[in-house]
Amino acid sequence: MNTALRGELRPCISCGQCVDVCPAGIMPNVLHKYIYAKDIESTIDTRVDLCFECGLCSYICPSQIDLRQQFIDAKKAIREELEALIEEVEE
Amino acid sequence: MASNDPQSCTTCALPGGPCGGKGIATLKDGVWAQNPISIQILGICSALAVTNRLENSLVMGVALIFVCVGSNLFVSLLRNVTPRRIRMIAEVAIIATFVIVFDQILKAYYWEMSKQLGPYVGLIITNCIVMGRAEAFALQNRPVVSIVDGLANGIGYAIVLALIGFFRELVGTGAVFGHVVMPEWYVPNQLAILAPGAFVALGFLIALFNALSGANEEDEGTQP
Amino acid sequence: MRLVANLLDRTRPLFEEGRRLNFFKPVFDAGDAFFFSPVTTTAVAPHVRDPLDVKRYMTTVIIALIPATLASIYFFGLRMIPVFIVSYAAGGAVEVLFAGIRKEEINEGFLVTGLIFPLVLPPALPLWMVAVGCAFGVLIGKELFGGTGRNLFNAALVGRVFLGLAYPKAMSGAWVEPGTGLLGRATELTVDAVASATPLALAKAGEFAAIPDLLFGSVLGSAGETSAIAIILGGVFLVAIGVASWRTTVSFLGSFAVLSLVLHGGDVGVVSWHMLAGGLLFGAFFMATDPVTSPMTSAGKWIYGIIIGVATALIRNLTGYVEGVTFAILLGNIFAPVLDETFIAASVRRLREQKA
Amino acid sequence: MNKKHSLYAVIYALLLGLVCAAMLTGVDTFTADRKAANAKAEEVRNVLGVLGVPFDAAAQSAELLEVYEANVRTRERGDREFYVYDHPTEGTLNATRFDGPGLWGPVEGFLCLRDDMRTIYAITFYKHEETPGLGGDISTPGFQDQFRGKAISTPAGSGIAIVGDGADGPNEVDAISGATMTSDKVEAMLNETIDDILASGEGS
Repeated sequence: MNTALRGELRPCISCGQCVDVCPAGIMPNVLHKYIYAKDIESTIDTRVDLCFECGLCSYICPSQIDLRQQFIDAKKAIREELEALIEEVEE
Repeated sequence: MASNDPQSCTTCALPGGPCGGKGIATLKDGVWAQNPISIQILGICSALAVTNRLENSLVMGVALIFVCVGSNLFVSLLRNVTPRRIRMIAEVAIIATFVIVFDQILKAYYWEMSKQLGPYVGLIITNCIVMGRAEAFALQNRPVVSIVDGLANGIGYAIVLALIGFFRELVGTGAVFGHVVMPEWYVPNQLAILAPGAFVALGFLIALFNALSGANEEDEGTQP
Repeated sequence: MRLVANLLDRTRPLFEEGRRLNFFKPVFDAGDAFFFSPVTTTAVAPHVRDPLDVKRYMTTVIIALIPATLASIYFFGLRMIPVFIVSYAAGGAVEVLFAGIRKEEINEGFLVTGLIFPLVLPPALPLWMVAVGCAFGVLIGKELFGGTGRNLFNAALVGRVFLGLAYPKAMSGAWVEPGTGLLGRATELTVDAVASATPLALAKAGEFAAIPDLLFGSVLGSAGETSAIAIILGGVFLVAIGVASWRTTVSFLGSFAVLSLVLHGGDVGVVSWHMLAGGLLFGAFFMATDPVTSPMTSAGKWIYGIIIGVATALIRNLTGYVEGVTFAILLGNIFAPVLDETFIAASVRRLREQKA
Repeated sequence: MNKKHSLYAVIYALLLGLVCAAMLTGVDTFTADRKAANAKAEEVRNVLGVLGVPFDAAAQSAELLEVYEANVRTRERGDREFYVYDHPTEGTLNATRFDGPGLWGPVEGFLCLRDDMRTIYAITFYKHEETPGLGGDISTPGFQDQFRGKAISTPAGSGIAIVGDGADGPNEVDAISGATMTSDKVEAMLNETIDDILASGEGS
């Protein structure tokens, strides 16, 4: 019984409420679509790094998408990729 | 291209192998694997415009077969003497001649149909399929196999047109070849005989062809 | 309720992976979720959620549609009820089919589509046409694009355009004379279809229906679009609660009014009449504001509304069609992704200049 | 000659052009008679149809022309050309062409009057672009047959009225339900033609 809490499986309906509440001034709905499409380049361009994980977007989202967790994961993935890149350059 | 090695043909029993051993493959490509409409999505302007009745679709198919075979044959015959710089103009001249010949014959012997098809017979001149086959195939291949290629593409086109025409006439008027076949309670769906209905029919047909030939499998899982 | 809970618990295993009824698991889950709220809480921050989730979203839209729905039954008879049922059944069947294919759960979106669709149709349309139209709209307009959240066009309007092009005779001859008096036609089970002209068609010939009739809704028209009061009542509720975007509604109605004023040479009377006639208000409050098919950026919503308003005014005044709202909104739908793309690109540029 | 040479290209183009032109000329001469007959027959078929001249629907162009020549004559009346046919039972019939803008495109048809030039014998719309199933129904017998026997001029005034709510007058016909706009346009173009006919009749 998890209809209301199955995260990204429930589609974003583009209501734009997350944009209205985001204190960092980024666009969580746009980021969500880039992350879902695994478009890391655009995710960086849309400044996922500005997110300070307040969780307001996850709270407001009518589709119950856990945006906060997605951004945490995305930032971690980007960091790891960067570190790998730096190591490669140093070698 | 294997145009210059006259190997003997293994598939068709003709002596000397006039089609260079690739007659069957060419035929298969044109009709199915590289079908001009459902796979290459070429020439769909006429496929949308004239397919409101099965009869129209068939005549249009015959027109394209005639033009495609004729232009492929002549382009292929002249391929070694045509200067490269003006080859496109030469192709258009040949294609236009065949189109106008067909149009004139239609006007003289099948007036009603000529009226129904309106400008679309003349517009075969600009049909990408005919030009495409002349440019991509007839220019590099010998006459006999070029005829096969023209025939194959024409048939591929005609089959798709006939399918769309059959579907649209049946749904749109409840008839086939003008004879009502649907039961009396059937209310004709007039969207099918309008241009938007052609789009829907063509869309479903392309989806069906893709499903049957297993194309686009690599696209799985890339939707945003 | 205990009975329902028992039934659900007893049948649950039948729908598990590998069992015979697995294909229909979405149906089971939908029923389950309809009766009982989820009990799970989040394991991670923020732990709490805004109670306004998608299900509530859709419920809110349905509540906002109640006045227009009741008005349609009052004016056009009890036959509206089977129409609603057929619409739900047809749209739901397509939805269940695709949920089964995709192994996803049924989305609540079709609860709205199924109700809104009959409200934009002529009231006396044959039931099978309602079913075909709804199924076509949900299939072509929504599911083929990837289902709720990914559809480019408003499914109900796709269905309506389909019916309008496919069965023009039926669509223009299925009006019903509105009922009057205390109970209207709400006591009548059957209705007579008439092929008279709607107020907008008559207006082209210079005959204008009385404004009080338009406000109240006792004119010919699509089932849910006639009563301006009922629509405004529900629409304002929807906008106030934040489900429908006021930006879209205001820019749509505003641009329509301005352009109509220009086209009618500043005749305020005619323009205010046009504001109340036809599907304009219903479209502005319930159709254009669909979050999925409208832009998500605020600036995009303004321009989107203006495109629809301008297109509606142009179609109504300068073409052979008497009503333009449906086509205008579908046209706006086409522009929505382009508008989003433009404004998101601008925001991204602004963000990039911002320091980390 | 060198294939890369410009002169070669010019000569090649000339030759190809000549061959193509010769082919086309040949086909054109070969089909010219039939095409002309077809175009004429198209016209004639419409005239014969509205005048009620009996003819075989599957007839070839040449036969249609024969029927036409044998039965129909033309005459000028004012600026207007009439096709006249002496019907064995209905008396002399006079048909004239009319046209005007429809809802989506031009509409063309024939109006056929009886001997008195005041009563409609038949009407046809042979060309239109109206919505199929709605305005397009002007080309169906159901709509056209209504006009039979209607008066284009009554003591109350001249003209035909296409009305939405039950035709009963001697000059009224039912509109196509759901196609008010097309009905209005058709009414306008008919009345323009009728006024023209009535005006041209006064002088003769």
